[in-house]
Amino acid sequence: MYKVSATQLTDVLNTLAGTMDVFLPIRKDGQTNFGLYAEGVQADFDTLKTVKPPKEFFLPQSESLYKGVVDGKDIHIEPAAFADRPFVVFGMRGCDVLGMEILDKVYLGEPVDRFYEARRGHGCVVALACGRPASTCFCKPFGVDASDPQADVTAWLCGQYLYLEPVTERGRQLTHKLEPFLQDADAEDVAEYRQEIRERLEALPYNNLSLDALKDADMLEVFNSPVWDSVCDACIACGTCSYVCPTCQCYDIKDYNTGDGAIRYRTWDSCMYSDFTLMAHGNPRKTQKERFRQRFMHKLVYHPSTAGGQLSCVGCGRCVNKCPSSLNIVKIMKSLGVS
Amino acid sequence: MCMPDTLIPEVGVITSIRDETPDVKTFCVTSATGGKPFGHKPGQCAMLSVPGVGEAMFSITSSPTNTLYMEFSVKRCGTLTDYMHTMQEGDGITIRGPYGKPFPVDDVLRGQDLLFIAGGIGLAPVRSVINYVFDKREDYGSVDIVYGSRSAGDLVFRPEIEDTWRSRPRTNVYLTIDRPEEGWSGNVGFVPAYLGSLGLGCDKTVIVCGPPVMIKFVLEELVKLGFKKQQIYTTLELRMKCGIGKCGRCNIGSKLVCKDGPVFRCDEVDELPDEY
Amino acid sequence: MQITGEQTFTPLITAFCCNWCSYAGADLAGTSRLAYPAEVRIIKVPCSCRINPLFVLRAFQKGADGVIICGCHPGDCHYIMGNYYARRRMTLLFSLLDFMGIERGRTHLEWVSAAEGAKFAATMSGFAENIHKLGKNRRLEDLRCKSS
Amino acid sequence: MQEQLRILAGKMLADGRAARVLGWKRTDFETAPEPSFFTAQDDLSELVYNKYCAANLSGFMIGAGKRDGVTVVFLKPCDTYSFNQLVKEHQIDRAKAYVVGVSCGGNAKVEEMEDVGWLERCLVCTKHDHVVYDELVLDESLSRPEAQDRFGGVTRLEGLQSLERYEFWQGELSTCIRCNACRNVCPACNCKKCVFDSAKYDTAAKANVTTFEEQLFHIIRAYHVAGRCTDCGECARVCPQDIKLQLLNRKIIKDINELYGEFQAGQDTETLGPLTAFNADTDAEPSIVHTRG
Repeated sequence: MYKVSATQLTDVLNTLAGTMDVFLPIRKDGQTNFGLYAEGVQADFDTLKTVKPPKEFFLPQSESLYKGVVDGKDIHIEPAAFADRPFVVFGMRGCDVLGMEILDKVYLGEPVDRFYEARRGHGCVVALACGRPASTCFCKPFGVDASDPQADVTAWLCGQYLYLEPVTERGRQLTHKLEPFLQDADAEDVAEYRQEIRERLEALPYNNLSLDALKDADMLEVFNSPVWDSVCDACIACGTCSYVCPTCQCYDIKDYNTGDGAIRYRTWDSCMYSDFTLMAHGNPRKTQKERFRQRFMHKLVYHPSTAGGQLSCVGCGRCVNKCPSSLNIVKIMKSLGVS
Repeated sequence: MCMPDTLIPEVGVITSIRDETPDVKTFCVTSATGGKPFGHKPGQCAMLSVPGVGEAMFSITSSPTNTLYMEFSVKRCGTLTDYMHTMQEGDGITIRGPYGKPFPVDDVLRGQDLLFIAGGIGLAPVRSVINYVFDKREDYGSVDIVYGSRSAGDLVFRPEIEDTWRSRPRTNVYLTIDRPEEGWSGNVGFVPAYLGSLGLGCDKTVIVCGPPVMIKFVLEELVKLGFKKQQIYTTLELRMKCGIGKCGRCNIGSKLVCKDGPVFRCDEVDELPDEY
Repeated sequence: MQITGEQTFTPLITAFCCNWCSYAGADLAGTSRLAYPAEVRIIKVPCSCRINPLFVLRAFQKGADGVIICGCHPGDCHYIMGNYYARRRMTLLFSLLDFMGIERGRTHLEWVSAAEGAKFAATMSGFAENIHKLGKNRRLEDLRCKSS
Repeated sequence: MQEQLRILAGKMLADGRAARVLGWKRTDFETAPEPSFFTAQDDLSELVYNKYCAANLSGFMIGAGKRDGVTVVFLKPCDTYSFNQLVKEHQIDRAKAYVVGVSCGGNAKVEEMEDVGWLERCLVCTKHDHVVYDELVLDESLSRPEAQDRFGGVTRLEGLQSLERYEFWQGELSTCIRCNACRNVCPACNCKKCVFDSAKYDTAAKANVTTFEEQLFHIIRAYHVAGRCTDCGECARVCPQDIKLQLLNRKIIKDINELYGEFQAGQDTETLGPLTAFNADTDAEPSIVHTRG
């Protein structure tokens, strides 16, 4: 383990930015999102959760797949280039790191998504321990240790120092770049801080949710539960929950006519939208009840049944925080028996 | 250059277009350099697309034993299919695939007596299996084909049915249309009722495809006739974008139609939520 | 790149003209051999009130540097009052665009009758000159539509 | 007041005058009550009313009006304007609604479940009285936060240079994630098929692929509710990125007021809206935009 004096943080970031793109939380107009670091930009490591999850650096909200030109009877296809610039996402939280693992299973599973793979291959993740977890957090039930998040490098901002513990080879290469600033440190140095975090977590209302009720849940039983009839009454069918979710994976593919060919691109999509499954002959999910049910069935039942029981939720609490109608996944889990 | 992503299609060409019915055309597609774009199994699908218009999943209508080209029978019903119906021979079209799980033609279906039931454009995916079976006729038992549509003009592959299928050994073809019309001497009535009147034995393996409501009543009829759900295969369709199990919209419960389907055994479908 | 920019800049101007007055006015300008800038592309609409704000924005998106709307003089609308509605709508739209920092001169509305061929030509020339001065539309552009 | 509302709702359900009650339900967080339909008297213990009940329930009445029976709905003064506007647009079946006007002392802004002050809309509130109700449940003891100039923000922006305004809006809109929360929560945004959802146009993007699309979505949205927007402030409240959407709507309202006379959408159900009316003689020409200060 190493440590860097907090006063040298800017130098550390500038050094990194010299060789790669550095994305970190930046506060603007009262909201914090990950953004590109440049000299003079003030990082905001105090805000716990960014509005947009950092999955966007691996799965951008929109990305071009190819350009297609219809030229008389011929068609020309020009595939978009794969990402080739190294970058680091600095300050991801433990929940978001777990979110990436869940996305990996989808996008790195056969057939591998090459666009995602290229970004994953060029991106390094520095995970930051959560000094002040919030009342909407519930990552512990999903196996996240917010005091010791595992990524390429684990970091703690504690006292006057930034502590860095490289975990993977890529992480070691990253810390190697920072050698001039590094001092040796010991795991003991952050032990007290970690203990503080764990104590704070214990005091949170959702920290000790038991997900047992969802283990081996019977798909049809949950699907046909009367719970769904009323639980979505307040849902306004926006995509906020999906777009702030670090595990929502669904995408849409669309064409945009530029006047000089068409760009085929993909964008994040939400199963809450009415056109998600709309076909020429109708929609198998006719009302918001079915769409709402789909989102939570996917996270709590469908995904676990194909991913060895792993739920497609990481307890980041963004949906709890941001839903315009105060709906969220905890409410749904509780109505399905989670306590 | 490393391997392109699966979402990047190959450019193919439409070599011929055949009118099947007033709103169904069959498109023959090859690679730009000739020959089939890729191999496939009966029941599998491919993504066809025209840049700037859209992309959609279609079942491959031709049999894998056809090594020269692929056929797609397409009903005019949406943005892309409307456009495709205006296309000409020689026009380019992009294609990627093959996608999905095929009918188990080389194991479960081998040696079995087969009963094919289709309604309307639902014959398109089934045709791939039928022609595969006919090309390897000695590997399979008897073949019964029950096919119905709204009117005689809406029956697809009519010349092939009359000229080829009817004359195959150990084969019976039963056609029906919904309402009587002049010049039609065959059966009139819906497929499920016709099916019940044919006196077919229930020791056959069934492949059924058609509009959801037809499938529902056909299944009821089959069960009444003594068939077990394990004997019945069907092929489903939902909206798809990627075709490779990632975009997340074609799921029925935990199964993805593009990846775990489109071919399902009916007892498997029974275990899934009723949302298709 | 910038050296050639201003000198070779040929603006693209979209003119929405109502079928009954302004389009006929454009016709008259043509048959009277009155010159107006070639970069003006006319889109005929049944009435100035047919113009949806989306039309205006889409014109900018697809590459227009200026959008001008022409309709019958107040009181002369073929549909009695279409241009009165258009007048309010476009006032609010232009004001909103201005509020969002889009240059004021890029949007304009002018009443041109079927008999005003000369006014049509003069209006278009004046508008084109203004757009020339403003330069390329950057604030309401869609980079995907700029050919590389 | 909460207790009065529970009693009133209970009576309405008990004597069969109402099939359901639309109110706010208690959740795990006091600061985040959920809009909810109550059909059973037993559930009314979950009905809450406090300064966190910010959700405007008028929009839900469009759907409720299509269900059988009367729906009791609790509306704060500003919500009644939205309700009235929807009645005017024939979106709400007035006969199937029993409007209970409730007093409001302003709603709190909530971040991470914590009360961080007042919602901006409550600081500039001008809609102090209910414009439609069947019954009122008032609490005279509630006091509102000190009022600020409603158009102050708009005026400040108007005073900037064009490029500064452009940069301000680029900064605001570039954070938009196109979640559609502003559109879907808006009582005035009730088109069955929004142009931004229609597959017929390539405006139906699900992400702002370019900066143009950020502008397009918000300009068209603001414009489409022009003359119908009551300034209820729900769009700004629900925006996950805190984009100052109210400024767009208020700019249009301010223009309408200045050019066509004072107008408050939802004030009544008869007056023609400013964009469905005109004055042949006095309306300004659009060039006024170019010539005024």
